[in-house]
Parts: sequence; C-alpha cells; structure tokens
Amino acid sequence: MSMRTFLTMTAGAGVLTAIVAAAPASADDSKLEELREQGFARVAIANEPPFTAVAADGKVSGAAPDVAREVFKHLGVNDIVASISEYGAMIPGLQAGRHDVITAGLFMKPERCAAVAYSEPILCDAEAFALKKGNPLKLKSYKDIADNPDAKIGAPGGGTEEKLALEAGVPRERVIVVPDGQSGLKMLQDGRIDVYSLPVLSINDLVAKANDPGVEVVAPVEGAPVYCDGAAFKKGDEALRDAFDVELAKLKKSGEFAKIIEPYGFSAAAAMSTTREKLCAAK
Amino acid sequence: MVAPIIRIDNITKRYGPLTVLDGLSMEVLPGEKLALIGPSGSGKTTILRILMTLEAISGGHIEVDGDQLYHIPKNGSLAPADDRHLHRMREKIGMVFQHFNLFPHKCVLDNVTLAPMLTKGVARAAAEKRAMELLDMVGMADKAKSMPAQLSGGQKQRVAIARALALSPKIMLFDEVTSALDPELVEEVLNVMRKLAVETDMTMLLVTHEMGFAHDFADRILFFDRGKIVEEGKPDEIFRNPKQERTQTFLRKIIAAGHRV
Amino acid sequence: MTDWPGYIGLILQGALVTLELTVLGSVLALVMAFVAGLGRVSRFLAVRALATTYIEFFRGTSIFVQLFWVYFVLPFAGVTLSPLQAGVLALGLNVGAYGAEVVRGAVKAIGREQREACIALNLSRYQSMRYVILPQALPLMLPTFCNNAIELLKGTAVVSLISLTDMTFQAQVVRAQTGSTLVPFATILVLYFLMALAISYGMRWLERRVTRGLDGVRT
Amino acid sequence: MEWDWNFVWEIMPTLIEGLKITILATVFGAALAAAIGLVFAILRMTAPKPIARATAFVVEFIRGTPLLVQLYFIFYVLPDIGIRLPALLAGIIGLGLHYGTYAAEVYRAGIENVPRGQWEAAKATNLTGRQTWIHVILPQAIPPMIPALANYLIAMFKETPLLSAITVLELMNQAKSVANSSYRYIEPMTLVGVFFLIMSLISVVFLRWLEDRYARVEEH
Repeated sequence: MSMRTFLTMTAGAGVLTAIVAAAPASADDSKLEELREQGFARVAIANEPPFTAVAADGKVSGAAPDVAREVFKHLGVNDIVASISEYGAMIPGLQAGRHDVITAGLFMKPERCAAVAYSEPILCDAEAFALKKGNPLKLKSYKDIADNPDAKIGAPGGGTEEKLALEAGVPRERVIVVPDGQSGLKMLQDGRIDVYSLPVLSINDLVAKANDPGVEVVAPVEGAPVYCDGAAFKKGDEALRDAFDVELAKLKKSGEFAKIIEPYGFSAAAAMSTTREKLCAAK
Repeated sequence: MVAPIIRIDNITKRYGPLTVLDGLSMEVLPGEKLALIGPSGSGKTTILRILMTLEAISGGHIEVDGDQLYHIPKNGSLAPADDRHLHRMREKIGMVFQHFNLFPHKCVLDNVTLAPMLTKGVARAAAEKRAMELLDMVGMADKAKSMPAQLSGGQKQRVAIARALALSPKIMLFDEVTSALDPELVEEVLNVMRKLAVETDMTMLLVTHEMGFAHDFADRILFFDRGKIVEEGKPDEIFRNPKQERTQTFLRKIIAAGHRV
Repeated sequence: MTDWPGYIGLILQGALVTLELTVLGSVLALVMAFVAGLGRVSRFLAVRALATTYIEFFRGTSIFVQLFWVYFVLPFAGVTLSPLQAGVLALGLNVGAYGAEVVRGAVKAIGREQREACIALNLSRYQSMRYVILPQALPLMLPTFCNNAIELLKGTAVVSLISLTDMTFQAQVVRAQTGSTLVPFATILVLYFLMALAISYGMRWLERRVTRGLDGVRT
Repeated sequence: MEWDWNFVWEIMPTLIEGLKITILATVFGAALAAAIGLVFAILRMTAPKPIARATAFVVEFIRGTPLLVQLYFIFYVLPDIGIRLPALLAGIIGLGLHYGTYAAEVYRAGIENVPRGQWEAAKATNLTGRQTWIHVILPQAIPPMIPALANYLIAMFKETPLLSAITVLELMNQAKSVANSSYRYIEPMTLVGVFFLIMSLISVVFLRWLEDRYARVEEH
C-alpha cells in the first residue's frame, strides 16, 4: 500500500490544487480593464432596504447598487454581481479580494477612509431609532442610552450605529450586535433590545414593512451627524475609483443621479452639497 | 544425498522479553512429510509462521529451496530481504490456517482463483479450470458458487486447502488445521490431507494435536518443548518408544485425554 | 401582498446550492477519508505523520472557524476562492478528517487473520488492500459514512455566513424581505430533514447491496 | 497584509472574554445534553409505542437538521409563542437539545450492548427491576459510553461558534467584532482557530486516556 498511498496522496493533492486554482486578483490600474473583460463587477451589499435590497426573484436593487450599476455601465462594465455580507465583513472582504467594490451604504468615516478608497458621496442619511410605542425609556440620543443602565441597543455589527453607540459611552454588553434588520426589529418586538438603530430610511422601510403599531421611530437621532456613503474600493484601486468618480460626477450633473436615488427617498442635493474630503476629515 | 529444501540455522524469536525460539536448527528434505508436535506454546506454530514470513526472526538464517528466506546476498555478505525478495520466496510456500481465513466476501471459486490471477497473471478461464480440479479433489466442486458463510467448518477448511494448492507451492504448511473443527468434521479434512500426502510430492509441515493422524501422515516427527526440538525420529520410534522424559510425559497426558495414538 | 411563490422559489434555488455543496463536499471528503485513513496505517512514518496532522488539525478546530479562515485569510496568501469553492474545501476537508478515522477503524477491524491469508497467498500490499481488506471494510464504513454525510449536509448551513446563497442564506433573505420568520425557517427545517432522510435511505440501500453475500445469502 | 503581534496582544483580553462564554456554553450545554439524552433514551426504550415512535421521530428530526437553523428557530421564532429566551440561554438550549439526541443514541447503544444473559441472570437471582438496573445493567453499560459521550462533548465545543449567529458574544463573535472595528481578519480568525486547536488537542489526549481506561473491552 506504501507506494500506492503516495500516489493516492499525490492524486488527492491534485484534486485540491484544482479546487484551489483560482486566479489571485491583481490590484493596479489594469483593474478596470480586468472588470471590462470579465463583464461584471463584484459588489458587496447588505440587503438593507432602501440602501440595498434583494427581490423575490433574486434581483439586486436598492439605491446604492443601482447607482453603481449605472456608473459601471458608463465605464463599460455591463453588470454587477452582488454578494450579501455583514457590514463588518465588507472591508476585510474587500481587502481579501472577495469583491471589487462595496456599494452598501457604508458611511464614510475617517477610519474607514484610511482603510479603503471611497468615491465621492452617493447616499446621505441621518441616524434613527426604532423603539417601543411611546418611547418608554425616553431615548433620543446615543448619550441617553449610555446614561440609562437598563437600555440595550441593537445595531449591525461593524456598522456606523455600533460605533456611535460605543463612542457615546454605551458599554459593550449593552450594544447587541444584530445580524440583519429583520432580526433587529424582531428583537425589539420581543423586548430583547430597547432600541434598534439604523439610518432613517432603513428604519422607515423596516417599520413600514412590519406594520406594527407597537413600534415607533425617532428620527433623526439628536447629536448624530448626517452621514454619506460612497462606493468603497480597495486601497490600490484608486485609478478605478477615479474613473468611477468621473462618471459619477457626470450622472450627478445630468440629473440622472437624482432620478435613481430619489424614488428610494434619498436626497440628491445632500450628496452633491458635500465632498469626500470633508466627510473623511470630519470627526 | 539430496539437498534439504528447508534449512533452518540457529534462529531465535523473541517477543519483547519472551524468547519463543532459542537457537533452533533443523532441516527438511524435499517431499518430506513432517509433523511438529508438542505442548501449546512450545514454538511449533511459530516455526510455520516464520516460514510463511508472517513473523520476522530475531536472529539466525533460513534457506528455502536454495535461497535465503530473510536475506539477500549483497557484496559478499547478507542484507535483510526487501519486499520483492519476500514476494518471490513466498511463491514456493503455501499455508493452511487453523481458522481457515477464507475471504468472506468472495464465493468459494473466487477464493481459489483470486491469488493465481493476481500474483501469477493466470487468465480467469484457466484459473477457474484449475480451481475446479482442486475443488473436485477436496470434494467441494458442487459448492463452487457458495459463499464461505454458508459452509461448515470442515468444508471451509477443504476450500482453504484448495486455495493454498492453487498456487502450486513446493512447500505446504498446515497449522492445526483441524483444531477449530467440531469433532465430527475432523475426518473429512484429514481424508483430504491423506490423499494429498499420497498423490503429491510436495514437502509438508504439519502442526497438529491429532497424534494418530501425525503417525500415519508423517515421515518424521519433531517433538517441541519450550522453543527447542527435544526429540525427533520416525513416527513409530517417537510414539512407541520415546526416549526423552518430556516426550513421554506429553504423550501420556495426550493419551489420558482420550486421543488415539 | 407577499409574493410567496417567488420566495419559495428563492429557497428552492438555495436548496440546489445546498445540494451542490453536499455532493461536492462529500466527494472531496470521501477522497480525503481514504487518502488520510490509509495514510494513517501506512508503513512510512512520514506518511503517517502527515495524515495524523491533517486529521487532528481538521478535527481539532471548528468547521466554522475553518470556513472563515479559508474565506477571509487564505486570500492574503494569494489563494482566492469563490464562496462555493471555499465551502466545498472547508466542508470536504473537515468531514474528510472524520471519515479518515472511520476508514482507519474499518481497515483495522478486518483482522490479522485476513491479512495473514493474503501474505500466505503472496498478494502484494496493494492487492491485499484492494481485493481483500477494503471490500470487507467498506460495509463497516457505510453506516458511519452515512452519519458523516448528514453532518456535512448540516454543516452546509454554516456557509450562509460567508454569503454563499445556500438554503439557510435564502431563508434569511426571504425573512428580510417578508418580515416573516416562521415560514422561511420552518420550510428549510423540513427541507433539510428530507435531504437527511434521502441520504440515510440511499446509504441503507447501498449497505444492503454491498453486504449481500457476507451474511451467507448469495447474490 | 502582515501578521501584527502588537495587535494580537491588544485583542487578547477581548478574545479571552469570549472564550469564557464559549466554555460556559459548552459546560451547560453538555449538562443539558446529558439530561435530555437520558429522557429521550428512556422514552424511546420504555414508553408506550406511540410515544416511543414520536420520540424517535423528534430525535431523527433534530439530528437531521442544522444546529444553526435550530438556533435561529429557538431565538427568533419561539418568542412568537411567548417564549423569549436570552441569547446565551437560547444557545445553551439549542446545543443541549441537538447533542441530547446524540447522547440518547449513546445511552441506548450502551444499554443494548449489555448481553441478554445479564438480564436473565438478574432475573434468575431474583433481583427486582430496580436492583437489576442499578447493580447489574448500568455498571456494565456506563463505562463504554464515557468515551463516546466525551467525543460528542468535544464536537459540541467546536460548534459553539454558531452561537455568534444569535448574538451570543462568545469567542467567535468577539473575534468578528474585533475584525469589524479594525478591518483585520487574519489575527482574530487565526487566534480563534489556535484556541480551538489547543483545547481540542488537550481534549484528544484526555479522550485517549478515557478510551484506554474505559473502552478496552471493545478491543480483543
């Protein structure tokens, strides 16, 4: 069996190699060329309407992917292929070459700007709370949550809201990381958390869908800034990002941009009144 | 004077601290029928297992049919044998086990044809023809398509004999081939072996507790005790007239236990 | 109005991915089980050591951790796998390590007597393994292989966490879209159970086929 | 991306926090599994036929479906019928229920492996049913079960990362949370793997010892 085992092992290794044999993605200005060639860009989304959504037939929509789809079309990349990811996994996934760009309402913040290459702003929104009818704990800001030792907040893991809560001084054990919007709402209804925080439009969409008279919305959250997202590229793909920005600016100018995002409830004016530079510098 | 087909020269066999064979030497002539008798644990089965290369030796040399069994000559001295050499040497030797060791997933015929087809490249048709002759000889031709689980112990052992014969070895080793059988099945196996002893000129080594059979079957009897040959001779000499005290004691006990001599 | 047929369709699409993962993962697991299982009974120390390391490593860490590692860490070593490849690789290697112990156990369970018969009949090591030991060991492996396959099926749910659109993932999507938790989860629980049943019936059928004759009933 | 030792030391306390929860979940999950398994086994072996059948079905169903989905079910669906469990408790119940079905099989096999003759001998020596169980059957049935049970304990330990999916802050979830805020996956994920490997290697040694101590009967 000896020699044979070696042979079998070699064969096994062969099978492995075959499976492993996927080309490592390269990262330079030829990136756009590469995307054109493969005919699509791989985007990370979160399935959080209205930023990102997946329809019953599996089709990807939402404001962020719709804008990206349009821009990429102008760049000669015909389609986008989306994979749903947790917010926290998006940047590591981008760095690991899992996707080419994040189009998910991942708001620009200084430390994120340091980790990825953002496009110019696309979607802007303020933060909101969903809470039990009548706001029994009287929570209006992240600070209020920090000050009330009984209040538990739910937020997406690695999302803006989790950071805001932690920065406002809410201890880790009262910030419950919730995998997705539906789970967050469910946990609020079940009383596992007292407040669930997402951007205004997301909360509105979620609460509207739930159609639960026992849930109310506080928007915007006091003291929380308005944030804007951009398409996030891997560091090193700045050439692609710049090309993206050029086409994005054209869309903004032509009014097409507003046509895409306003039906979802986003304000085109808000996105156009600020810049990546300002948002990345803001503290 | 004919050269011996087996020459065992001063071999030892140890299992850890236990010495089973201690400086044993013996020779077997071609065509000789040899019976190894003696109390349990005296090392007689170990001899067969060593000849079949189921156990390695701790020291000494064995020559089978003119070649070293466990060694190959290399630059004038002897080096340990490799797999190829052992493979070649095993062609000369066949063995029948106490517990038959038939392959339970193969029918009787396939049990007999497997080794010739695999080790000698015999074509299926030829292998089956030869197998049927052998099965006929052991009286098992009508069970060729049966599975081992459907056979009695005696039938299994007869198939096992046919299986060993199918490789046409020069030396056959029989290791207590009847001791796992119900008493009424012993005779059918012994009959096959008697026939074999008469009809072939194979060298045969037999380890047995059937003293009567050993007497009829063997040209020479070796009496083993504690890893040594205590006494050897013609069956009549050993059974009628044992010289050593240990042989006498052993035979007395055997007779007292109701075995026929 | 909820588009239930559409959503059920989504879950069924996920079921196909789950099926694909289970089948491909099982194939890899089977290959690894035999390679590593036979490697563990090899004569060569190096082969045994390699097989043992593989087995202990993959049995030692959680499938969940392995999956995340393959998916997020391996790319930094220049190996980027699609979610499906990552899933198949992690599941196959993980379950293969368990299967290897089954192969080893079954091969060892075919006793000394059969091995000695092989030596006496002058079969080579390979021939003994191929024609005598494995055919007898295989029926002993099947019941445990069946359990392993079901474990693998259940393990596929974990891949939903690396955004592979399997059944569990699609159930999450449906849940996000419809706001109903009970329906998608109950549906996939039943679907998983049916798949597990299919595996165990299939294996039982296979077992009956390979053991025929061993119990004394000729085919 | 390079391996960063400073980062490793920085996140270590957080991961240790998670490890505590992981061990807590394992210990309580195991205790629950041992108890639930006993109930399942007794129901299957001694209850009237319909109940025994229903139990068998439940056991098969739980064994045939993924723990992850069961956890989702316990955590998100049960509140609809008024059962609202804290995340950790839900996780422990999920683990206990899932592995209880495995334990039940071990119990059953262990008891059935006691030879028929032992029951008959007990009857012949006029022992009561209770005495038979306590003095004859269980002392023979339990030792061979121990390695098998320990095996499932280790398996369960390795499935605790699934609890992260229902917001339990165990080892995996702490690692993810660290990764989320630092955008680094290499160190946290590798460390989690190393933690599990170390614990498993220790438990493998322990298991071998258990096997030597209790299961020698199986080998001949």
